[in-house]
Amino acid sequence: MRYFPLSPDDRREMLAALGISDNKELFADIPPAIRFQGEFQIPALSEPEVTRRLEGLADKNVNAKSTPSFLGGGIYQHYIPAAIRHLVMRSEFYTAYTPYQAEVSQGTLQAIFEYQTMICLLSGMDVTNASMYDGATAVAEAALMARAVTGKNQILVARSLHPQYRAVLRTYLHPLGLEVVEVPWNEKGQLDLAATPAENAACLILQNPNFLGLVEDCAAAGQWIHTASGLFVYAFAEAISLGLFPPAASFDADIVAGEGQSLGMPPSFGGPGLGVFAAKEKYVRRMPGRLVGAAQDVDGKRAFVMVLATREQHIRREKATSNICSNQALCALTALTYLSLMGEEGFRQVAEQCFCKAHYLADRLEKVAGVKSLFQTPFFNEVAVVLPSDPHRLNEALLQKGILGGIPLGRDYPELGNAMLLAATEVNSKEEIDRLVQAVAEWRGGQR
Amino acid sequence: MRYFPLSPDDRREMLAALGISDNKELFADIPPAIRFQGEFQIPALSEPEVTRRLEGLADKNVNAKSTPSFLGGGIYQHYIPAAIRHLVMRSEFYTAYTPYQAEVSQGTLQAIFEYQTMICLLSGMDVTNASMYDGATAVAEAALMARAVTGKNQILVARSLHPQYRAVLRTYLHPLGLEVVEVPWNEKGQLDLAATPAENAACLILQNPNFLGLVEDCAAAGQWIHTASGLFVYAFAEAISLGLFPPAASFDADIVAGEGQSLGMPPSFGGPGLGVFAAKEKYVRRMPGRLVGAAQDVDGKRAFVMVLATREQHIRREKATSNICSNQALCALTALTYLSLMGEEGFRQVAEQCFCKAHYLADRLEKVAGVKSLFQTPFFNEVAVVLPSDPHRLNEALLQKGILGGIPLGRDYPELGNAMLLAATEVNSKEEIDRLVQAVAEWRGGQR
Amino acid sequence: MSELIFEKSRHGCSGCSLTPLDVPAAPLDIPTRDRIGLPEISEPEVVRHFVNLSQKNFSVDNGFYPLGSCTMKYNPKINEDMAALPGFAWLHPYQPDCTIQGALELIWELDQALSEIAGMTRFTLQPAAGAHGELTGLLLITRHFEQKGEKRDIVLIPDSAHGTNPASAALAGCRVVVVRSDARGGVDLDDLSTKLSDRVMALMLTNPNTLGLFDENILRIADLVHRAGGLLYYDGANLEGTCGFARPGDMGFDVVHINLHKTFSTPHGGGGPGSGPVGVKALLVPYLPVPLVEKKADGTFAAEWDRPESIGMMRSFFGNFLVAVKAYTYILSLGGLGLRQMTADAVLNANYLLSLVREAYELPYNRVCKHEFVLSTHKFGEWGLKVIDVAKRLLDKGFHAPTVAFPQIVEGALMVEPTETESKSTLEAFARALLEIEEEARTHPELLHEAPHNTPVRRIDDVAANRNPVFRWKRS
Amino acid sequence: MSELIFEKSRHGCSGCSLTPLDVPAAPLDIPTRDRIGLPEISEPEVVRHFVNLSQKNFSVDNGFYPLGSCTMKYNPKINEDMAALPGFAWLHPYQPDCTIQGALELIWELDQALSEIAGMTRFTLQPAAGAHGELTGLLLITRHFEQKGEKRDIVLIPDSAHGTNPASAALAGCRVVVVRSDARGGVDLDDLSTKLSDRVMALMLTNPNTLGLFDENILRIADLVHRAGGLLYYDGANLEGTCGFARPGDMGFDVVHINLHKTFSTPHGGGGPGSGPVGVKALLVPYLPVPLVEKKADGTFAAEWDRPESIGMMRSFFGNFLVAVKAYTYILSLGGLGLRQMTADAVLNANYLLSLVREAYELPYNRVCKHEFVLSTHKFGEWGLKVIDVAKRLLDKGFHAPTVAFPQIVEGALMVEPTETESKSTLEAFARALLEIEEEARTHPELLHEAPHNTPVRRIDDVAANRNPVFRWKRS
Ligand SMILES: Cc1ncc(COP(=O)(O)O)c(C=O)c1O
Ligand SMILES: Cc1ncc(COP(=O)(O)O)c(C=O)c1O
Repeated sequence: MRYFPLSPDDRREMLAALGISDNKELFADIPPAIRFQGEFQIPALSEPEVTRRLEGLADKNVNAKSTPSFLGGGIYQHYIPAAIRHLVMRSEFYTAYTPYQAEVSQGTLQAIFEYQTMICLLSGMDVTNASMYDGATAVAEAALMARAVTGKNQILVARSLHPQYRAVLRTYLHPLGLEVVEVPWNEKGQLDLAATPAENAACLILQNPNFLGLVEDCAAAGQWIHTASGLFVYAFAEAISLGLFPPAASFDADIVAGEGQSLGMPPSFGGPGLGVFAAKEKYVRRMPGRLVGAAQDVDGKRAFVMVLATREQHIRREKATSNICSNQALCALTALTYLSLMGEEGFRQVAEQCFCKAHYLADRLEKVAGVKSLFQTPFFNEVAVVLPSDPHRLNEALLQKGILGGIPLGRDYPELGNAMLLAATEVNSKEEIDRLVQAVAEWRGGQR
Repeated sequence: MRYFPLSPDDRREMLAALGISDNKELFADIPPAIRFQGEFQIPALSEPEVTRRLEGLADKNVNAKSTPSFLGGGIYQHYIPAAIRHLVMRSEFYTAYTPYQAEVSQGTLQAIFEYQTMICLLSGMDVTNASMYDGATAVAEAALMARAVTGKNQILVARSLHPQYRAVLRTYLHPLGLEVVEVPWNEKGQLDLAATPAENAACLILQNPNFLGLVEDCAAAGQWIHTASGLFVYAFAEAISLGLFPPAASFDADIVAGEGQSLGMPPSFGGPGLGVFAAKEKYVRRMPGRLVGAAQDVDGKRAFVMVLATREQHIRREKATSNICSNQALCALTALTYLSLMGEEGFRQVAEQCFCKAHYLADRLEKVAGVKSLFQTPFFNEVAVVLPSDPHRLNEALLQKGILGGIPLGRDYPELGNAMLLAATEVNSKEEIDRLVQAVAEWRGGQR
Repeated sequence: MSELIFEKSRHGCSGCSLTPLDVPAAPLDIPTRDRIGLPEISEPEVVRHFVNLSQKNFSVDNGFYPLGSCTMKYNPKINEDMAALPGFAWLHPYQPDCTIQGALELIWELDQALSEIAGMTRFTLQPAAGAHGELTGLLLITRHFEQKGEKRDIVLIPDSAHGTNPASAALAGCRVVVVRSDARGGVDLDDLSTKLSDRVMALMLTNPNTLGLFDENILRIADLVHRAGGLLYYDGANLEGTCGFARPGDMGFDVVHINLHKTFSTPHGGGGPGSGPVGVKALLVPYLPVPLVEKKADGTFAAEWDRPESIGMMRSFFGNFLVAVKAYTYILSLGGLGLRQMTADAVLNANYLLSLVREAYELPYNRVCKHEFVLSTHKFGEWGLKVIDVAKRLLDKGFHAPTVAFPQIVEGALMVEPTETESKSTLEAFARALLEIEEEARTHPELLHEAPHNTPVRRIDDVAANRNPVFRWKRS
Repeated sequence: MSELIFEKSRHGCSGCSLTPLDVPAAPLDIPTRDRIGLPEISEPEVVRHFVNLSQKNFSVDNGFYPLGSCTMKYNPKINEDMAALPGFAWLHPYQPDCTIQGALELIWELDQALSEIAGMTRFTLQPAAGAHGELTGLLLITRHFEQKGEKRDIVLIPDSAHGTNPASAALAGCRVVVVRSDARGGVDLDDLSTKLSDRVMALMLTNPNTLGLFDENILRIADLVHRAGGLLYYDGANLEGTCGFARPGDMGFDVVHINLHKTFSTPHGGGGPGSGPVGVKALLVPYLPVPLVEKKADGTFAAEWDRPESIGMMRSFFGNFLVAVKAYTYILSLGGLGLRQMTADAVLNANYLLSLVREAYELPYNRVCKHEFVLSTHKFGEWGLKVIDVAKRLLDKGFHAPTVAFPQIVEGALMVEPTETESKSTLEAFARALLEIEEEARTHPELLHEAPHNTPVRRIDDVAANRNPVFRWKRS
């Protein structure tokens, strides 16, 4: 096997040095009853064969690179500058692990420190951790942190928070006996503050833009939950919005948690992405995840090192702020290189282009008879529309024309019936959008 | 422009520091009559646009990766281990230049030294240079070197040398007044020694296997030219053959020149490939191209450095052994990584597999009525067959079935009429070969 | 050289290339922000920044990285290429099933392969890492007892366990009770028996354990736990030690997690992403997270969401799918026999390396090890040195350090895991370095104490960095 | 650390993965060889070997590389990605034209773009590098005069010219006659006039020349040469200095070569591959090498082989095609305006850097420079130092050295080309280093003499290496 550097001679010599004749002796401590006698039914493939097999699987998929797509819902397609992969795929980055030995890990450590700073800049928060698994778990950890900070056991969560984030939240909170209370949206599709009492809430989790693409009144929400001494958790599922929206800190958010996949990562069938987590400094000792801090070496040279490890599982064990160990560091590096390349202007422009494309899409779609926007509320780069019939049928019709349509909302929100969520980003050309709209119109025509 | 690190402020400050107000002043030395007043009609594309444009061009081609191909003739498809690109695309390798500053170029220098050694091992020769442009120019330079060594002005070249190598040879030798004499092949398709006198020849250039895929009697050829005091130039266009054939040195070759594309490089539409050049040490001072030698630094540490630069153009100018400056160093590195990964056994096995695949192909093709091998002479991984009618028509028929056929030989060898040259390598599966043969049979059937 | 990216910013520069907007500019009818403060840098400078940063890292592709418990093996390059195929990387998780058949098939196939390898019934690939798998597994067990109507909330964890085990248990709402290790480094059966009760939900075990030792009593242990009505959880971080030789399923484990970024060669990425698939015996299958990929009678694949007994979702979508692509590529590359050879070589390497250094260091448990072993540097205390000094000195000698100070039951633990992708001569060179260091410790302890000497930076002042932590750069 | 790959070989290891043969093994009816002696090494060790080797290189992606005459600019990453597309990399040059339309179109389009940029009529992309382009160009001229029946065999070359110019002339069967430079660094018109005759076939010129100076007399020069019946050859190594501001075609040049690996950003690859397209005015078009790509009336493209007046082939197939793909990508990325800005910035950078160091060094020709400039280190002789000592000391300070000892007409020449992809602060840092070195030369000359001090190896003994050269490793 080409990955194994021991030659047959080596193996012989090493066994001899150990004074044994057969490597079975190295496994003599395994009770005979459980020694595996079989053979895995997995034939070994050569590198060319494995390539063909995997390319074959890949080719069975319709991919959103060669097919125009309007899918969003927490995973977005954005242009990824070519330089990124060249940097992230540097052996020294991707084949290293957690920077336990700081002196030979300054590359990773400085990168995380820079990443932390970038997210602080985007969010306006004081402290960012080195990453969480994804947006959903980041939000769940935010809820746990809010509980730890406030000592309260109820979590208020906007019904317009990503359905999967809410699902994960329920999974995480259930065994701890925390109560999850959904706050509905009002007639504008925005959080309905009047609907729910806030007194017992450890926090309010509000996604902006919300799952329906709509911009929330975060200032009001923040004030409301703070009045009730709960924390305000600002969640996001489309990180590009951070380039345009006022920073979460301006709404006095206590914790920011969301998905960073848009920052240089392809959709990747949903993973790996990047769990972004930031908070006010006063809560830092309750924060989950790794933190890197500025430091100096014995010669006074600038350096970086992991700090506040006493919060973490390997030291605190069952009293740790979280159980997270391996995180999504390489994705954080990806986001860092993305933001470095885009820069101040570029990042803002991407956000504006997304805004414009989605608005063009919405305008055009609205003109198709029988299609209308679900709400007339300001939105970012996604729009929910109501269709005259089952959106799955529309998606099938679009696929026939080589288009990946939108997300049917009925499964997660039965009350929305035939609604569909469509996203547009800077990569969707006008021509693509026109083609989509045309196809919708034709489908609609065929329906009557 | 994203590649330019000068900001508008920088430009202003720098001009100010130079005491000028407009960068036009930096071009004041250009006579007004020739100042370019126009504007190039080349619109700038964004990175996504340029990607789309280039992908569009690439998609207009039928590529030999997704289409079974039996094209050879000096450019071959072999499996390229995945690790190679990861190594060759290390920034430190591909964004450096010629290792003029040896102390900060040990990576490149050691790699070239290792490459030189690899080629010496394959060829049995004493000295290998750091690369030439391609097989054709390597052969042309070999002829010039033979002239310089022997002082004779006639170059004997096998007619079965790659037609393009012969063409380049003619281009190179013509202005120097050297005479190129073609030596025909005999009824077995091998060099016909009886046909031509050797007395005035500076060298004999013989390709093995020859362009028709046939194995030559190199020992006889070497002896023959040596008897006439000419040099024996062993040429090759399929480097994989070096894994199976006796080394050129065993035929007492004086110079080895050929194409190394097969050693880890894709077909690349013919370039870049790798001009391989090796010779006996006694001729080293007449050799073209760069040479790296072992050295020590002032602390006695092992090091590598360019040696015998006094042969080269930057020192010797019009008396240099060649005008070559930039070479194909990264291709030499590619070949080095390929040979390192394949290793002794693997390289031999690839050669044997090529041999077997081509023989299977030839056997099967021979069974198609109306198709027969041009010669019954031992061959390596290519076989020339005679078809009942125009091979171009066969290629069209094959293309219809998603197969890239072979090379029609008539253009380069009118005497071969409807012959076609087909190659098979380890990447051509039995199923592909069977498919080809089936298609040939069907085409032949349709002909009658 | 250690300038931060922000310090290289120059107003008006950019490394960004955007296609001009081809639709009408829409009026911004929403509140918008002021300047962010992102750096403004050209592409060449961004590239240089990160290329030079990367060179300050030590990585597996640079040299020996015997970080115990982390299985820092070689990351095959073909894995990366396969995961980058647009047909995987550019799939959207909300695409209709008919457009993602290849992805679903891959998930199904990997589930099958892992099930065979671990001796379990089904796997979910949703957990994003080992710790996440632990939480998943514990929640499955919790749900199991909920369904059975049993009130069990104690998780037994050996004192040698990794920190994520108790942390996960806490996160799952359980109480942690620690089980002592016995004199041979295994679970103390008496202590275990004492602590078993009808409140015990599970025992979490790593086997081979974090000492690199196979618990020979595993069948007794399983029996004891099962008799007490509890289930057995297998922390698969150390699957490397027995893969192909003994399967957790056969040992009696009911739930396992596997770290694809360890045994199955996916890169560690400077901390992640990893992947921590969880496999279960049949009794727990109904509780696996949604979506679960099913193969239908017609040979097509479907993402099954309608699983009423499921614990729900552990994270969004299908987990770290691209990591799964890499692991699947690896499993196909090795095949069944290769996986067994992998373990055989990993264990041989560990025992061979151990044999070269055991005289100079202290070996707390004198037994054959599996894929890793733990030494004690207790005696370095005599010379005023700690295990960290040994670690730092190793950096000077061109090696990454082993895991230090873990497991906590060994004083000054040095946990060494060579993996199967290291050569005999590398092991010998590392052994020489360890012996040299022991010698240096006796004769020139300051060499260790002041180490490292020739790394990109020298010993870092942790204490100061923690006293007044600075988490981000600010314009000064 | 500097072990050779051969020294890592271990019998029985391999990094190779071959699919088992799926056809009958054919009997080997040919003579075959014995063992080759290739190393036997696993993939992980091969990867480590080359990753570590790479780190011993200084490259553009690491830092400032002001190697004069070589235009070591940033190599955009998108270029590499485009050249790796299977639709380019996996094209076979013998494919029928109908299957390579995209490739032919690209060649055609690049020909068009280069023609516009250089002010020429047509380009061939066949030459593999600059020197190869020179030979091509000279053979075109030779053929031209052959056709005209004129016997001309002298090539005039300035004393400041690059070594490839005379070497190419010799290779083309011509006699080289050297033309002196005048006091301003340009061609000495008197000397030129004297040397012109009816035997003169061409003058080869770099403009801006290797001193980085634009020859203001270019129109006079062209006129003189043309009147004498000769042609003008443009060595495009320095196109960077005027691109978008003045075109060689407009200056009167009849043939030009362009180095795609300089002005057009394709990487230097540790020495190559490059690409040296040759462009000509209409009178030379008939002689261009075959195949030449033509656009047909129906919009399709064809590789034209039937060109009876052609000089033939300069190398196989279409030249270094993938390099052309990168250059084309670059040209589209910059566009016309970008190309002009490129030159403007390159020239600004050069003049700015010059202004920072000119006091401390000697500037032999006091003029505005173009994209590069040449300093003399003549005065360092006073302190027993040579230009090489300055170069080596620069390595210590984290920079690649400029080109040294060329052009030969300047004593102890230091030829500095910053390119447009360097920032103002990099230029300033480099200038500071040069000033420091001048200071060190005066106060601590041994610092230079013994430099470099902190590179992977220290100063190498060239003399010894050349005395008894060792070209290959041998098993000892
Ligand atoms: C024994 C053990 N268990 C669990 C884990 C946690 O795995 P992960 O880092 O993937 O979350 C580790 C990680 O190092 C480990 O070594
Ligand atoms: C002025 C000049 N002319 C010609 C050449 C030769 O170009 P190449 O190395 O591409 O053959 C060079 C290369 O450095 C050069 O600087």
